[in-house]
Amino acid sequence: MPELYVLGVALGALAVAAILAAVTRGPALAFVYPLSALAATVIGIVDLGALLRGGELAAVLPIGLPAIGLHLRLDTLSAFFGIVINGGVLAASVYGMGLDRTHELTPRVEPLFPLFAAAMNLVLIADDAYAFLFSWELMSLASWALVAARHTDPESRRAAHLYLVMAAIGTAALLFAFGGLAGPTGGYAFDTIRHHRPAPLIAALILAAALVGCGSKGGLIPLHAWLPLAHPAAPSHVSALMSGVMTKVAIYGFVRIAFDLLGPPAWWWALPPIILGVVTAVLGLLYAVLDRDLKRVLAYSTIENVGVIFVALGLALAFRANGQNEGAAVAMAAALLHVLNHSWFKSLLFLGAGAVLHATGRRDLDGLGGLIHRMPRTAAFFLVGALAISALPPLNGFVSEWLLFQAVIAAPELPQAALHFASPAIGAMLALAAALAAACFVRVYGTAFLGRPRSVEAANAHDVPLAQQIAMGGLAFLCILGGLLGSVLAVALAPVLGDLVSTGLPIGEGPTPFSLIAFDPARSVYDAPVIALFVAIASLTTLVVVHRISERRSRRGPAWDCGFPDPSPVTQYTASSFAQPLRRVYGTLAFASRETVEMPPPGDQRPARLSVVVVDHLWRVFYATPGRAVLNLSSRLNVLQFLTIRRYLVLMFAALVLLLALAAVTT
Amino acid sequence: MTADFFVQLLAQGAQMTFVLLIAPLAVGVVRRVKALLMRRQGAPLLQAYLDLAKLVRKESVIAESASWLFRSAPYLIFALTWVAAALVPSFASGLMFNWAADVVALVALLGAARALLALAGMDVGTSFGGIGSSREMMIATLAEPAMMLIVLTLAIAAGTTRLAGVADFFIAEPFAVRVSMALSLIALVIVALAENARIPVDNPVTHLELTMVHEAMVLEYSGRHLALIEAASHLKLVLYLSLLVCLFAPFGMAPADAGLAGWLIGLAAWIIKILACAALLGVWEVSIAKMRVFRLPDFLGVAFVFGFLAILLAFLTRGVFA
Amino acid sequence: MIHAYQLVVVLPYVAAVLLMAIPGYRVGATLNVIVSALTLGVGLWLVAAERIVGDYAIVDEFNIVFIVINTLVGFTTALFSASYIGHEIEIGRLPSGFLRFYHAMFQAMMGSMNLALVANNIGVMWVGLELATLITVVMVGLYRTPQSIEAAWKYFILASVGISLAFFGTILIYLAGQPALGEGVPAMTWSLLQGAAASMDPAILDLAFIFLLIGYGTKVGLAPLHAWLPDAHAEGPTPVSAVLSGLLLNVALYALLRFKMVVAGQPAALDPGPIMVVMGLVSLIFAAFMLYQRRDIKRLFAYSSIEHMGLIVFAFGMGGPLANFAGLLHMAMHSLTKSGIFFAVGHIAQAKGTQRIAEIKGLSATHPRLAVAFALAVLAICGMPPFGVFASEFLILTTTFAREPWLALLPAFGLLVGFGALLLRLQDTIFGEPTGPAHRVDASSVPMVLHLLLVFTAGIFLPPALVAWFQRAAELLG
Amino acid sequence: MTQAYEISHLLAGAMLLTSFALLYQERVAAVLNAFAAQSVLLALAVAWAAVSDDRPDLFITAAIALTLKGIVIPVALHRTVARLGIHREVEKVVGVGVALIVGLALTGLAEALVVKVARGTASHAREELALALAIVLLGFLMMIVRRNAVTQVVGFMSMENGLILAATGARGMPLVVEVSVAFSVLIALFVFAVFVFRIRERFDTVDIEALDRMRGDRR
Repeated sequence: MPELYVLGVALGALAVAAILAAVTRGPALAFVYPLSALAATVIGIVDLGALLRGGELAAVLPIGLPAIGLHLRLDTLSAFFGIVINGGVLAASVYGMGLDRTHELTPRVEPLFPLFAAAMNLVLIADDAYAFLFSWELMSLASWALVAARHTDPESRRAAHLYLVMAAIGTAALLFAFGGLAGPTGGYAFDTIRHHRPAPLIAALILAAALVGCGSKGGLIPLHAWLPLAHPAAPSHVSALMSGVMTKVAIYGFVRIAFDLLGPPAWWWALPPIILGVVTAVLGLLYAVLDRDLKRVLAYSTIENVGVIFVALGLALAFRANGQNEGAAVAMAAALLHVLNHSWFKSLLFLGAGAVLHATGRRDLDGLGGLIHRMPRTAAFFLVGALAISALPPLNGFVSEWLLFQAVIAAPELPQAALHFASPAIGAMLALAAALAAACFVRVYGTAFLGRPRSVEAANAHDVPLAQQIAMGGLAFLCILGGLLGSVLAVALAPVLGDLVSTGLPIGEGPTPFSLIAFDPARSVYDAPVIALFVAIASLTTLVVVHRISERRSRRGPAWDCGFPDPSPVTQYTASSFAQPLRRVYGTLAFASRETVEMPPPGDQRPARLSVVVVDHLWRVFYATPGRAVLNLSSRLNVLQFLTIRRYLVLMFAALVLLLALAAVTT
Repeated sequence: MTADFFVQLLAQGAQMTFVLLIAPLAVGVVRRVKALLMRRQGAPLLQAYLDLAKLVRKESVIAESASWLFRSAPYLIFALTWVAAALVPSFASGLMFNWAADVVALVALLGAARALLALAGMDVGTSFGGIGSSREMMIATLAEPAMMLIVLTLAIAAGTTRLAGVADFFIAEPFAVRVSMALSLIALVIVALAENARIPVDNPVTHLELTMVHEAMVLEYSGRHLALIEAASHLKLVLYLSLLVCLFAPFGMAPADAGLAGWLIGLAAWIIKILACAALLGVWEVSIAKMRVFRLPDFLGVAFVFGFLAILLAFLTRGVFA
Repeated sequence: MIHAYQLVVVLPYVAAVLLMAIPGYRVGATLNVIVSALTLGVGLWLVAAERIVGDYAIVDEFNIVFIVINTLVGFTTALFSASYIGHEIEIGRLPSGFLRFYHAMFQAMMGSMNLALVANNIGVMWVGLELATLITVVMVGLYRTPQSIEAAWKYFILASVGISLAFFGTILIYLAGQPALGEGVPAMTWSLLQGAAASMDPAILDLAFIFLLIGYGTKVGLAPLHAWLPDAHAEGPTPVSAVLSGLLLNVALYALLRFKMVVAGQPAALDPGPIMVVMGLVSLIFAAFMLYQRRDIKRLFAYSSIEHMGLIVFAFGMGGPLANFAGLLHMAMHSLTKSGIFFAVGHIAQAKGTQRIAEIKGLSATHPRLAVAFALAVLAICGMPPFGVFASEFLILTTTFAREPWLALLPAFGLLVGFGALLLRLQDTIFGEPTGPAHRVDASSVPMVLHLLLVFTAGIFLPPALVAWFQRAAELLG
Repeated sequence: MTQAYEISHLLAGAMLLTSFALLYQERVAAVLNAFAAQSVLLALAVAWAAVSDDRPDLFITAAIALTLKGIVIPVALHRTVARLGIHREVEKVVGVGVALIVGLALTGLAEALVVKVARGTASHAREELALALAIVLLGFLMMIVRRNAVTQVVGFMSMENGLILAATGARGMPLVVEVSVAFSVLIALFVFAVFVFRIRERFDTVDIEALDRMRGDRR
């Protein structure tokens, strides 16, 4: 129990910080970040303890919903996610310590930061529907205010509005889900829910609702459109929290409902998350590849990763429904590890983007370039993040990707034909997503950090304060460590997997203690340390040997460029030009993108023009059209505001006569 | 035990050296065959070695706008490719570290090398580097799904993703799931062509700017860095060739518990197979023309379709539809 | 020995007479506040006092809920108007002669509403409710501007028709009760009617309920009978808007619910549940759409009142202990929140000198505290935590889904549509570059903060006593 | 008893006829006369009820009906109409024919509704209830098929006549007197408003030109 008190104290500290910050102004606001960092560390430690001990702590407070009270519970699942959350919060807070105290602190951000952190933690330990949705909505609310922090910019206002409306839709869906789970008698406590089995149809509806509710927060296509608007609109360290961490809370919600509360799954429950996930993964990256705004690219890639995680969860459901617990363990481990890894490298990347924004004041890729010279440390950290998110060994992104592929490869062993046919499609789509991710981040890094500066701001950028470098460095270190020690993480995951799918990954059966094993060692092994060692040895020996052989040092000279070097940086490949081949190949399919070249006749001085049209069907169908429909309907109905009194009397009369007629016909 | 351990270590080391040594030769064979078929004298068979030696000794000129990434990339690329090549069972399956990376990891290692190369291509900030990188990544997005399907087929057939395991499986029953293996063979060949920047996807000898992919990326490299890049590409070729032979023509390969004799036989068989494939590649390259970049989706689409068919057939033959 | 329920009615009337006599608005305002405070005290005492079931008066768990809310909001509104109306007179929007008139009217209205609430006789209740309505009519027209006069006139006519229909319904109830209970007073007494419901003629009950639904529904503001409501809110003085939304609608709803109890007692009669569900949904969704086109901030929140009344009627229509509890809770929360919002709107109107949404921008830059309070209040009415409305909407939607999964989509849809509109307007007003004047606000912000605190507490913690009390009330509703 | 009942029934029926007459009339003056007639009939009906159920207090109601609605208001409205110069035509929303048909339909509805009321319960009120209901509905109809303020007021008042009729019909119902007084006040307010705001054309043109332009949220 003492842990819970510690937890409570830490959360209380965050709340107090929020309140104090609400009444302070100016540089004094900076106190928020050390405090949040401390609180996050404490909570993280408590969570870690709970995770490793595998036990669970529970408490009931006499507040909240009448006759039910406020149930709090810290089990392995919430502990694991707690570690994810507080890791992100810690990084963001450390980054925040580096903010410029005279300019960058505003009462619109700092009071909400700890509140946001506290709300996210509260969601994880909530153990009844009311507490869950309460803190869930609080989380949305806090982040909404943070998105609207730059309130004079109409774009961020629009983003904030769309965001909160989508969040409300999600919450409504979750309300339904919990309503169905709790049943008409209103047993909202999770313990009660676990014992109450809804009818199959209801269960299906609940799953759908949960998918909508958590999907809308996680950015599952087609509920995604708010995400690339809202996440970038917030201050960068908050964007890091929203993208790296808040989306994980959404995942937590789905796992909690689908694997814990809803009871034993039917095999076809797997299909919706898998299908949506795959679509999300691929489309998310296609959006990302075509976008030119650094932070928005990152946001889109968040969508992609959420999609990947949902695929893994879907597979886990399928395996579990068929009693193949090893498979479920692999898929679940893939999902959870990806949650952890993504929280690391996405936070890292967003902090990096923040650093770039801070240094250059621009987010448009085509205005950056050559930053690797001006801000070397940030560039190095960002590189790690970029390679990690592209799922390249030996970094952490690949560990979860590998496990996921193992799960997909095992999918044909499932008895259902639908899943057979699905499996190659899933595999191919995920591979496509992985390749696109690599392309996307080569593009981002290549245009933002490599090459020559494309703008004055980029040309005289400067590296960020130490605190911010520490935040990024720490995350980069974690990305590398997580890549090498995937097996250790698998050990740490064992309790969660045990609780969710009743078995973990095989541990310590591999050739070395660090080999990550799917199913059994004879089947699939990935041993990052050994490979890393090999690569290190190989590269070092090569280095030595080559330098021994080649006596002459290298010399600096102008770029060769096929003999026609052009000094102007405009001749470089831009982000848009990098994306052109991919747009030509995939864009025509996904976005009906058309490009038209208007070439002036010979002798004409006008420059040739290339214009590209890209249509976002999803936006048109799922957002623009309904939005217009609502406005149209409202303006039609609005006539009723301007009728004459006599007409209002007619309405009354009609209502009366209608009801009377009703009474007359009914016996 | 310890003795055995050292033998094993030795064998692994041997494989690393062999792949390194044979790579330029294979390339030489390809060029030689092409030359002969074109009725040209052609460079001597060992020219590739000489080129590398020359390049290493030359000083390397580095563009002003290049960063540390540009300089360090070649070493990493080389190392990654080399390690990947060393992990593919060549003359013997079940070598000491075969297990360290399965097919998925192997593909990912090559992916890492490719990403680094693409980044290096963008580092100097020239138009050609950009062209090369963007096209390279685009081709990768087309190739990797097909590759994944091939992997899936193998896994369904052999029940494992460890290359050694797959190899053992095919050594044991060389004619398992024939049809789907044939299909995935075609798919893998196509993928290999794409990955190694061979005709019709890319032309290794051209320097005609607008058709370049691989060459455009490495345009700025010179001296030892260029040497490493070249060597890496040679290694990659060998890697794919030995992947092909290990999966589709495993005969002669020494099983896990083979002794020295078995290894020698395996080695001989492997070298012969590699060189034969190289010769075939040469023949193939003279017999068809380079494609326009935006025809590639169709070309690699073929690989995708064959890969998919392979899986469906594998389902049938394995009778997974219970 | 005089009983609390008598005081709760008599006190305001006496005060009204006094206020008529007292000149000078400071004294009047103070007295007004004092009396309202006393009434509140009496109301609270009533909670403790023993329950009464007399010939003409009834005090049970059910109407105490309403009485307490009534007296409470009455008190805070009195507090608010003390400073607000003073300001109106200083800026010369009102001739100060009107003020004594205003305060007297205010008290008379409170008295009439309390009369309607404690009445155990359907006739008396009718009289009380109609008195309250007519008084508010006059108060809406207080500013004597063309708009306010038109609004009052519209209100007057629609209300009068409603009055007549409601009275016809009352007669019908009497006719239904007469055979069982005998002639005279008994057949108009709640407590007895409820008991005798089973033996009443279903056909007459149907007829009665329809007339009462239309008659009192007009005052509840159910679409399509709502027409008077938005204009009355928009054109009247802000405190009156607060009282209208916060109280009068509730009292009308209270009457409707009483009759629902009676009709529900006769299984052969038309089931009021579905009818109320339908009317509630119509109002909810209609109002939600209407929110988008509003240009006047008070009219905006008037429509939001229609929306929430719709939701409450929907909940009571669903019936069952949980839904009834949720409905009562939502009603209480809505009264507090909505009147709080109107207080805030009053402040905003004074700060920017206008009620037009288009001319209110960037409050968070010019009046941070007011902006925060306003934002919190609006988010509260939108059902956001940590406020009580979230709790009630949580209960309503979850239980509805648990019982009728597909039906639950409609209220959710309506609420979401409405939320979109309110959020849009909220962002327009508090965010962006401030424009127009930014006066100092001198109306007291105590009532607003008080209401916010109460709603906030309800969202976090409902005292068990209160809950038990609400649950008993919910049981009475069946 | 029975013939007492017959008489009251007769009077109520006559009132219904006057309601139809109201719908039928085209000129304001005629409408007012028809209304006066209805009010007188109401007075008689109430008086008769007072006699037959011997409830002397109902005489007050009767007196109010007779004086206020039978004499004072019609006369006053005659004056207004004359002064506002709108005594001739009344602009109708629907033709007389349609109005009458709708009226018939409403009467039918009223009958259909009351028929379902079991005999024995509220026995003698049954028919009177049907008539009262019809009168109320017709009054309401009157309010919405005419555009002229005066006729609309008349419509409201005839609705209210129906109410009083029903109330007196409900035997032993308390408060009838009080309520009838209350209604008289209400009506007084109506008429008062018609004078004060100089409502010339119809309810929604309180005579301040601004209003029709403004109406609600148009600002």
